[in-house]
Amino acid sequence: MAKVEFLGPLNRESIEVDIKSLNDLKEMFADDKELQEWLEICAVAVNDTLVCSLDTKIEANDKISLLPPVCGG
Amino acid sequence: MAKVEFLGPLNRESIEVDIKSLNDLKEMFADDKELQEWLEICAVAVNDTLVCSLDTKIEANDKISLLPPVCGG
Amino acid sequence: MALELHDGSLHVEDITNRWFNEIKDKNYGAYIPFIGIVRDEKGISGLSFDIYDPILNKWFSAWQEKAKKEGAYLFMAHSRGDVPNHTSSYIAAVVSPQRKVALKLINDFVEDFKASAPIWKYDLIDGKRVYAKQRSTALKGAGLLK
Amino acid sequence: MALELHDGSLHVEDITNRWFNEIKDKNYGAYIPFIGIVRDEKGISGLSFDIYDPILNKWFSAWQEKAKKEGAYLFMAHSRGDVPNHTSSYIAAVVSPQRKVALKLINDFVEDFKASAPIWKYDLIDGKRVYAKQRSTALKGAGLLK
Repeated sequence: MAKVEFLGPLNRESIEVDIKSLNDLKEMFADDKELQEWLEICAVAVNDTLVCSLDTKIEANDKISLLPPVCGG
Repeated sequence: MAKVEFLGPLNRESIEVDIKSLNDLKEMFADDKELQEWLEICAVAVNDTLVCSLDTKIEANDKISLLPPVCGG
Repeated sequence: MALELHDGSLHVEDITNRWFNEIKDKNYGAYIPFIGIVRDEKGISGLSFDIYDPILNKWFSAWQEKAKKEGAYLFMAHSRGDVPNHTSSYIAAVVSPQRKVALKLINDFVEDFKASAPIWKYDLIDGKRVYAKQRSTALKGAGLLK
Repeated sequence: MALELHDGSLHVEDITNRWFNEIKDKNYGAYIPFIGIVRDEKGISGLSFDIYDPILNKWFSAWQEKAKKEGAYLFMAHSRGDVPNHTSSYIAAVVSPQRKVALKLINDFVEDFKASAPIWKYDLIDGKRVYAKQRSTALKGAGLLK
Protein backbone atom coordinates (compact mmCIF):
# COMPACT_ATOMS: atom_id res chain seq x y z
CA MET A 1 0.00 0.00 0.00
CA ALA A 2 1.17 3.55 -0.73
CA LYS A 3 0.79 6.20 1.93
CA VAL A 4 -0.82 9.62 1.39
CA GLU A 5 0.19 12.49 3.71
CA PHE A 6 -1.85 15.70 4.03
CA LEU A 7 0.65 18.39 5.04
CA GLY A 8 0.36 21.69 6.93
CA PRO A 9 -3.11 23.23 7.06
CA LEU A 10 -4.70 20.19 5.37
CA ASN A 11 -4.48 18.77 8.86
CA ARG A 12 -5.77 15.25 8.12
CA GLU A 13 -4.56 11.84 9.18
CA SER A 14 -2.46 9.98 6.62
CA ILE A 15 -4.20 7.22 4.66
CA GLU A 16 -3.05 4.02 2.93
CA VAL A 17 -4.12 3.53 -0.68
CA ASP A 18 -3.83 0.75 -3.26
CA ILE A 19 -3.27 2.61 -6.55
CA LYS A 20 -1.18 2.28 -9.71
CA SER A 21 -0.76 5.98 -10.59
CA LEU A 22 -1.74 9.48 -9.45
CA ASN A 23 -4.68 9.25 -11.88
CA ASP A 24 -6.17 6.66 -9.56
CA LEU A 25 -5.69 9.01 -6.60
CA LYS A 26 -7.44 11.83 -8.44
CA GLU A 27 -10.42 9.55 -9.10
CA MET A 28 -10.45 8.41 -5.50
CA PHE A 29 -10.62 12.03 -4.26
CA ALA A 30 -13.24 13.15 -6.81
CA ASP A 31 -16.11 12.71 -4.35
CA ASP A 32 -14.38 14.40 -1.40
CA LYS A 33 -16.01 17.89 -1.55
CA GLU A 34 -13.96 19.32 1.31
CA LEU A 35 -10.72 18.20 -0.28
CA GLN A 36 -11.58 19.53 -3.77
CA GLU A 37 -10.95 23.19 -2.96
CA TRP A 38 -7.55 22.24 -1.50
CA LEU A 39 -6.62 20.07 -4.50
CA GLU A 40 -6.81 23.11 -6.77
CA ILE A 41 -3.95 24.74 -4.91
CA CYS A 42 -1.99 21.74 -3.63
CA ALA A 43 1.23 20.46 -5.17
CA VAL A 44 2.02 16.74 -5.05
CA ALA A 45 5.27 15.03 -4.10
CA VAL A 46 6.10 11.34 -4.56
CA ASN A 47 8.85 10.17 -2.21
CA ASP A 48 9.62 13.83 -1.44
CA THR A 49 10.04 14.98 -5.03
CA LEU A 50 7.44 17.32 -6.56
CA VAL A 51 5.76 15.75 -9.59
CA CYS A 52 3.85 17.30 -12.48
CA SER A 53 2.19 14.34 -14.22
CA LEU A 54 -0.90 12.31 -13.32
CA ASP A 55 0.73 9.38 -15.14
CA THR A 56 3.35 9.16 -12.39
CA LYS A 57 3.45 5.46 -11.43
CA ILE A 58 2.90 4.59 -7.78
CA GLU A 59 4.52 1.53 -6.19
CA ALA A 60 3.73 -0.15 -2.90
CA ASN A 61 5.49 1.72 -0.04
CA ASP A 62 5.64 4.97 -2.02
CA LYS A 63 4.92 8.10 -0.04
CA ILE A 64 2.60 10.65 -1.65
CA SER A 65 2.48 14.13 -0.06
CA LEU A 66 -0.06 16.89 -0.68
CA LEU A 67 1.49 20.32 -0.15
CA PRO A 68 -0.72 23.41 0.21
CA PRO A 69 0.62 26.91 -0.66
CA VAL A 70 3.68 27.82 1.43
CA CYS A 71 4.84 30.89 3.29
CA GLY A 72 8.06 30.54 5.28
CA GLY A 73 9.87 33.23 7.23
CA MET B 1 43.07 83.09 2.85
CA ALA B 2 41.41 79.85 1.75
CA LYS B 3 42.77 76.51 2.98
CA VAL B 4 43.68 73.57 0.71
CA GLU B 5 43.66 70.07 2.24
CA PHE B 6 45.35 67.10 0.58
CA LEU B 7 43.42 64.04 1.76
CA GLY B 8 44.31 60.37 2.19
CA PRO B 9 47.31 59.12 0.22
CA LEU B 10 48.14 62.66 -1.00
CA ASN B 11 49.68 62.91 2.43
CA ARG B 12 50.76 66.59 2.29
CA GLU B 13 50.44 69.41 4.78
CA SER B 14 47.54 71.80 4.19
CA ILE B 15 48.38 75.14 2.59
CA GLU B 16 46.79 78.59 2.66
CA VAL B 17 46.09 80.24 -0.68
CA ASP B 18 44.87 83.63 -1.83
CA ILE B 19 42.70 82.84 -4.87
CA LYS B 20 39.41 83.92 -6.43
CA SER B 21 38.35 80.68 -8.12
CA LEU B 22 39.45 77.09 -8.69
CA ASN B 23 40.93 78.26 -11.99
CA ASP B 24 43.54 80.13 -9.96
CA LEU B 25 44.31 76.97 -7.99
CA LYS B 26 44.77 74.98 -11.21
CA GLU B 27 47.28 77.58 -12.45
CA MET B 28 49.07 77.58 -9.12
CA PHE B 29 49.50 73.77 -9.27
CA ALA B 30 50.54 73.69 -12.95
CA ASP B 31 54.27 73.56 -12.13
CA ASP B 32 53.97 70.92 -9.40
CA LYS B 33 55.08 67.81 -11.32
CA GLU B 34 54.48 65.41 -8.41
CA LEU B 35 50.96 66.71 -7.90
CA GLN B 36 50.00 66.58 -11.60
CA GLU B 37 49.54 62.80 -11.72
CA TRP B 38 47.29 63.01 -8.66
CA LEU B 39 45.24 65.90 -10.05
CA GLU B 40 44.12 63.72 -12.97
CA ILE B 41 42.35 61.38 -10.57
CA CYS B 42 41.43 63.70 -7.68
CA ALA B 43 37.98 65.12 -7.08
CA VAL B 44 37.61 68.55 -5.47
CA ALA B 45 35.32 69.65 -2.65
CA VAL B 46 34.67 73.21 -1.52
CA ASN B 47 33.45 73.40 2.07
CA ASP B 48 32.82 69.64 1.96
CA THR B 49 30.68 69.60 -1.19
CA LEU B 50 32.09 68.06 -4.38
CA VAL B 51 32.28 70.59 -7.21
CA CYS B 52 32.49 70.15 -10.97
CA SER B 53 33.40 73.62 -12.29
CA LEU B 54 36.70 75.51 -12.34
CA ASP B 55 34.66 78.72 -12.21
CA THR B 56 33.62 77.89 -8.64
CA LYS B 57 34.27 81.09 -6.67
CA ILE B 58 36.51 80.86 -3.63
CA GLU B 59 36.05 83.17 -0.62
CA ALA B 60 38.42 83.84 2.25
CA ASN B 61 38.06 81.06 4.87
CA ASP B 62 36.74 78.54 2.32
CA LYS B 63 38.08 75.02 2.68
CA ILE B 64 39.15 73.26 -0.52
CA SER B 65 39.75 69.50 -0.31
CA LEU B 66 41.48 67.27 -2.85
CA LEU B 67 40.11 63.72 -2.73
CA PRO B 68 41.98 60.85 -4.41
CA PRO B 69 40.12 57.69 -5.58
CA VAL B 70 38.33 55.96 -2.71
CA CYS B 71 37.93 52.38 -1.54
CA GLY B 72 36.07 51.86 1.71
CA GLY B 73 35.17 48.56 3.33
CA MET C 1 24.82 21.44 10.05
CA ALA C 2 24.04 24.58 8.07
CA LEU C 3 20.24 24.18 8.30
CA GLU C 4 18.73 24.22 11.79
CA LEU C 5 15.11 24.03 12.93
CA HIS C 6 14.21 25.34 16.39
CA ASP C 7 11.06 25.06 18.51
CA GLY C 8 9.68 28.59 18.99
CA SER C 9 11.53 31.90 18.56
CA LEU C 10 15.11 31.94 17.30
CA HIS C 11 17.86 33.24 19.59
CA VAL C 12 19.15 35.75 17.06
CA GLU C 13 22.38 36.78 18.80
CA ASP C 14 23.42 33.21 19.63
CA ILE C 15 22.80 32.02 16.08
CA THR C 16 24.33 34.91 14.11
CA ASN C 17 27.35 35.08 16.46
CA ARG C 18 27.90 31.32 16.24
CA TRP C 19 27.81 31.36 12.45
CA PHE C 20 30.16 34.35 12.37
CA ASN C 21 32.63 32.54 14.61
CA GLU C 22 32.47 29.46 12.39
CA ILE C 23 33.48 31.41 9.32
CA LYS C 24 35.57 34.37 10.43
CA ASP C 25 38.96 32.66 10.03
CA LYS C 26 38.08 30.98 6.72
CA ASN C 27 39.06 33.93 4.51
CA TYR C 28 35.59 34.90 3.36
CA GLY C 29 35.26 38.64 2.66
CA ALA C 30 31.56 39.12 3.31
CA TYR C 31 29.05 37.69 5.80
CA ILE C 32 25.41 38.73 5.38
CA PRO C 33 22.75 37.42 7.74
CA PHE C 34 19.09 38.18 6.97
CA ILE C 35 16.99 38.25 10.15
CA GLY C 36 13.21 38.02 9.84
CA ILE C 37 11.25 39.42 12.79
CA VAL C 38 7.53 38.86 13.40
CA ARG C 39 5.63 42.15 12.99
CA ASP C 40 2.76 43.14 15.24
CA GLU C 41 0.02 43.74 12.68
CA LYS C 42 -3.61 42.85 12.00
CA GLY C 43 -4.18 42.03 15.67
CA ILE C 44 -2.00 38.93 15.72
CA SER C 45 -0.08 37.92 18.83
CA GLY C 46 2.45 36.05 16.71
CA LEU C 47 2.91 33.51 13.94
CA SER C 48 3.07 29.72 13.97
CA PHE C 49 4.79 27.37 11.53
CA ASP C 50 4.59 23.80 10.25
CA ILE C 51 7.61 22.45 8.38
CA TYR C 52 7.97 19.42 6.15
CA ASP C 53 11.62 18.52 6.79
CA PRO C 54 12.38 16.02 3.98
CA ILE C 55 11.60 18.44 1.14
CA LEU C 56 13.08 21.42 3.04
CA ASN C 57 16.36 19.52 3.42
CA LYS C 58 16.46 18.70 -0.31
CA TRP C 59 15.65 22.30 -1.26
CA PHE C 60 18.37 23.61 1.06
CA SER C 61 20.98 21.11 -0.19
CA ALA C 62 20.33 22.17 -3.79
CA TRP C 63 20.94 25.81 -2.81
CA GLN C 64 24.09 24.86 -0.88
CA GLU C 65 25.44 23.19 -4.03
CA LYS C 66 24.63 26.28 -6.05
CA ALA C 67 26.41 28.51 -3.49
CA LYS C 68 29.42 26.19 -3.42
CA LYS C 69 29.92 26.62 -7.18
CA GLU C 70 30.42 30.34 -6.52
CA GLY C 71 32.75 29.73 -3.56
CA ALA C 72 29.99 30.77 -1.16
CA TYR C 73 28.29 29.03 1.77
CA LEU C 74 24.77 29.29 3.20
CA PHE C 75 23.24 28.99 6.67
CA MET C 76 19.58 28.90 7.62
CA ALA C 77 17.58 28.68 10.83
CA HIS C 78 13.77 28.51 11.08
CA SER C 79 11.21 28.16 13.85
CA ARG C 80 8.57 25.47 14.27
CA GLY C 81 5.44 26.15 16.27
CA ASP C 82 4.58 29.50 17.85
CA VAL C 83 6.69 32.65 17.50
CA PRO C 84 5.48 35.78 19.35
CA ASN C 85 5.50 39.27 17.82
CA HIS C 86 8.87 41.09 17.83
CA THR C 87 10.87 37.86 17.93
CA SER C 88 12.59 36.07 15.06
CA SER C 89 11.30 33.07 13.12
CA TYR C 90 13.80 33.02 10.26
CA ILE C 91 17.49 33.69 9.74
CA ALA C 92 19.38 33.06 6.51
CA ALA C 93 23.02 33.92 5.94
CA VAL C 94 25.56 33.80 3.16
CA VAL C 95 29.34 34.00 3.26
CA SER C 96 31.45 34.55 0.17
CA PRO C 97 34.91 35.80 -0.74
CA GLN C 98 33.21 38.39 -2.98
CA ARG C 99 30.85 41.14 -1.89
CA LYS C 100 28.78 41.12 -5.09
CA VAL C 101 28.28 37.35 -5.03
CA ALA C 102 27.15 37.57 -1.40
CA LEU C 103 24.69 40.41 -2.02
CA LYS C 104 23.11 38.66 -5.01
CA LEU C 105 22.97 35.29 -3.27
CA ILE C 106 21.26 36.51 -0.09
CA ASN C 107 18.61 38.18 -2.25
CA ASP C 108 18.00 35.19 -4.51
CA PHE C 109 18.11 32.68 -1.65
CA VAL C 110 15.61 34.57 0.52
CA GLU C 111 13.25 35.16 -2.40
CA ASP C 112 13.28 31.50 -3.47
CA PHE C 113 12.86 30.49 0.17
CA LYS C 114 9.63 32.51 0.27
CA ALA C 115 8.35 30.86 -2.91
CA SER C 116 9.55 27.28 -2.48
CA ALA C 117 10.35 26.18 1.07
CA PRO C 118 7.72 23.69 2.37
CA ILE C 119 6.74 25.74 5.40
CA TRP C 120 3.19 26.72 6.36
CA LYS C 121 2.42 29.92 8.21
CA TYR C 122 -0.45 30.61 10.59
CA ASP C 123 -1.48 33.85 12.27
CA LEU C 124 -2.01 33.52 16.01
CA ILE C 125 -5.33 35.27 16.73
CA ASP C 126 -7.04 34.92 20.10
CA GLY C 127 -4.82 31.91 20.78
CA LYS C 128 -5.91 30.14 17.57
CA ARG C 129 -3.89 29.22 14.48
CA VAL C 130 -5.34 30.74 11.29
CA TYR C 131 -3.67 29.57 8.05
CA ALA C 132 -2.16 32.60 6.22
CA LYS C 133 -3.67 31.48 2.92
CA GLN C 134 -3.70 34.94 1.29
CA ARG C 135 0.05 35.40 1.82
CA SER C 136 0.97 31.87 0.72
CA THR C 137 2.33 30.78 -2.65
CA ALA C 138 1.26 27.62 -4.49
CA LEU C 139 4.17 25.28 -5.25
CA LYS C 140 5.23 24.12 -8.71
CA GLY C 141 2.65 21.77 -10.22
CA ALA C 142 -0.16 22.85 -7.89
CA GLY C 143 -3.62 21.67 -8.92
CA LEU C 144 -2.44 18.32 -10.32
CA LEU C 145 -5.16 16.32 -8.55
CA LYS C 146 -8.05 18.76 -9.00
CA MET D 1 24.20 57.72 16.26
CA ALA D 2 23.72 55.43 13.27
CA LEU D 3 27.23 56.03 11.83
CA GLU D 4 30.18 55.03 14.00
CA LEU D 5 33.92 55.14 13.34
CA HIS D 6 36.23 52.93 15.39
CA ASP D 7 40.01 52.79 15.77
CA GLY D 8 41.19 49.41 14.44
CA SER D 9 39.10 46.25 13.94
CA LEU D 10 35.34 46.30 14.55
CA HIS D 11 33.88 44.16 17.33
CA VAL D 12 31.38 42.44 15.07
CA GLU D 13 29.26 40.68 17.69
CA ASP D 14 29.02 43.74 19.96
CA ILE D 15 28.00 46.00 17.09
CA THR D 16 25.51 43.75 15.29
CA ASN D 17 23.92 42.63 18.59
CA ARG D 18 23.65 46.23 19.83
CA TRP D 19 21.94 47.36 16.62
CA PHE D 20 19.59 44.36 16.72
CA ASN D 21 18.60 45.19 20.30
CA GLU D 22 17.95 48.81 19.33
CA ILE D 23 15.48 47.81 16.63
CA LYS D 24 13.92 44.50 17.63
CA ASP D 25 10.89 45.98 19.39
CA LYS D 26 10.24 48.66 16.75
CA ASN D 27 8.13 46.47 14.47
CA TYR D 28 10.57 46.18 11.62
CA GLY D 29 10.24 42.88 9.73
CA ALA D 30 13.77 42.50 8.40
CA TYR D 31 17.26 43.28 9.74
CA ILE D 32 20.17 42.71 7.37
CA PRO D 33 23.72 43.44 8.49
CA PHE D 34 26.52 43.23 5.91
CA ILE D 35 29.85 42.36 7.56
CA GLY D 36 33.06 42.96 5.61
CA ILE D 37 36.06 40.88 6.71
CA VAL D 38 39.67 41.53 5.66
CA ARG D 39 40.91 38.69 3.44
CA ASP D 40 44.41 37.28 3.67
CA GLU D 41 45.58 37.69 0.08
CA LYS D 42 48.54 39.01 -1.89
CA GLY D 43 50.83 38.73 1.12
CA ILE D 44 49.16 41.49 3.14
CA SER D 45 48.97 41.36 6.94
CA GLY D 46 45.90 43.59 6.90
CA LEU D 47 44.40 46.82 5.59
CA SER D 48 44.58 50.37 6.86
CA PHE D 49 42.10 53.21 6.34
CA ASP D 50 41.95 57.01 6.28
CA ILE D 51 38.52 58.63 6.54
CA TYR D 52 37.39 62.16 5.78
CA ASP D 53 34.57 62.55 8.29
CA PRO D 54 32.77 65.70 7.06
CA ILE D 55 31.93 64.32 3.61
CA LEU D 56 31.30 60.82 4.97
CA ASN D 57 28.73 62.26 7.39
CA LYS D 58 26.97 64.15 4.60
CA TRP D 59 26.95 61.10 2.33
CA PHE D 60 25.54 58.93 5.12
CA SER D 61 22.86 61.48 6.06
CA ALA D 62 21.67 61.61 2.44
CA TRP D 63 21.30 57.80 2.45
CA GLN D 64 19.52 57.88 5.80
CA GLU D 65 16.98 60.33 4.31
CA LYS D 66 16.52 58.05 1.31
CA ALA D 67 15.96 55.03 3.59
CA LYS D 68 13.51 56.99 5.75
CA LYS D 69 11.30 57.68 2.72
CA GLU D 70 10.87 53.90 2.37
CA GLY D 71 10.23 53.41 6.09
CA ALA D 72 13.72 51.91 6.50
CA TYR D 73 16.70 52.81 8.68
CA LEU D 74 20.46 52.39 8.15
CA PHE D 75 23.44 51.73 10.41
CA MET D 76 27.12 51.80 9.52
CA ALA D 77 30.40 51.20 11.32
CA HIS D 78 33.89 51.58 9.82
CA SER D 79 37.46 51.26 11.02
CA ARG D 80 40.19 53.90 10.97
CA GLY D 81 43.84 52.87 10.95
CA ASP D 82 45.10 49.29 10.85
CA VAL D 83 42.79 46.25 10.57
CA PRO D 84 44.50 42.81 10.59
CA ASN D 85 43.49 39.96 8.26
CA HIS D 86 40.39 37.97 9.29
CA THR D 87 38.91 40.85 11.29
CA SER D 88 36.20 43.27 10.25
CA SER D 89 36.68 46.82 8.96
CA TYR D 90 33.14 47.54 7.76
CA ILE D 91 29.58 46.78 8.84
CA ALA D 92 26.46 48.20 7.23
CA ALA D 93 22.92 47.27 8.20
CA VAL D 94 19.39 48.04 7.11
CA VAL D 95 16.09 47.54 8.91
CA SER D 96 12.75 47.79 7.15
CA PRO D 97 9.19 46.63 7.62
CA GLN D 98 9.43 44.97 4.17
CA ARG D 99 11.82 42.22 3.13
CA LYS D 100 12.15 43.37 -0.49
CA VAL D 101 12.90 46.97 0.48
CA ALA D 102 15.58 45.75 2.92
CA LEU D 103 17.24 43.43 0.38
CA LYS D 104 17.38 46.12 -2.31
CA LEU D 105 18.56 48.81 0.10
CA ILE D 106 21.46 46.82 1.57
CA ASN D 107 22.67 46.09 -1.97
CA ASP D 108 22.38 49.66 -3.22
CA PHE D 109 23.80 51.17 -0.03
CA VAL D 110 26.88 48.91 0.04
CA GLU D 111 27.56 49.43 -3.68
CA ASP D 112 27.30 53.22 -3.42
CA PHE D 113 29.46 53.11 -0.29
CA LYS D 114 32.19 51.41 -2.32
CA ALA D 115 31.96 54.03 -5.06
CA SER D 116 31.37 57.21 -3.06
CA ALA D 117 32.41 57.11 0.61
CA PRO D 118 35.52 59.27 1.22
CA ILE D 119 37.66 56.48 2.65
CA TRP D 120 41.15 55.52 1.49
CA LYS D 121 42.44 51.99 1.70
CA TYR D 122 46.04 50.83 2.13
CA ASP D 123 47.48 47.32 2.05
CA LEU D 124 49.71 46.54 5.02
CA ILE D 125 52.82 44.91 3.55
CA ASP D 126 55.95 44.37 5.64
CA GLY D 127 54.57 46.84 8.16
CA LYS D 128 54.15 49.59 5.54
CA ARG D 129 50.98 51.24 4.18
CA VAL D 130 50.66 50.89 0.39
CA TYR D 131 47.77 52.85 -1.16
CA ALA D 132 45.36 50.43 -2.89
CA LYS D 133 45.23 52.61 -5.99
CA GLN D 134 44.24 49.83 -8.41
CA ARG D 135 41.15 48.92 -6.37
CA SER D 136 40.08 52.53 -5.79
CA THR D 137 37.39 54.49 -7.61
CA ALA D 138 37.72 58.12 -8.68
CA LEU D 139 35.00 60.35 -7.25
CA LYS D 140 32.54 62.42 -9.29
CA GLY D 141 34.29 65.32 -11.03
CA ALA D 142 37.76 63.79 -10.71
CA GLY D 143 40.44 65.50 -12.82
CA LEU D 144 38.99 69.01 -12.41
CA LEU D 145 42.37 70.59 -11.59
CA LYS D 146 44.52 68.64 -14.08
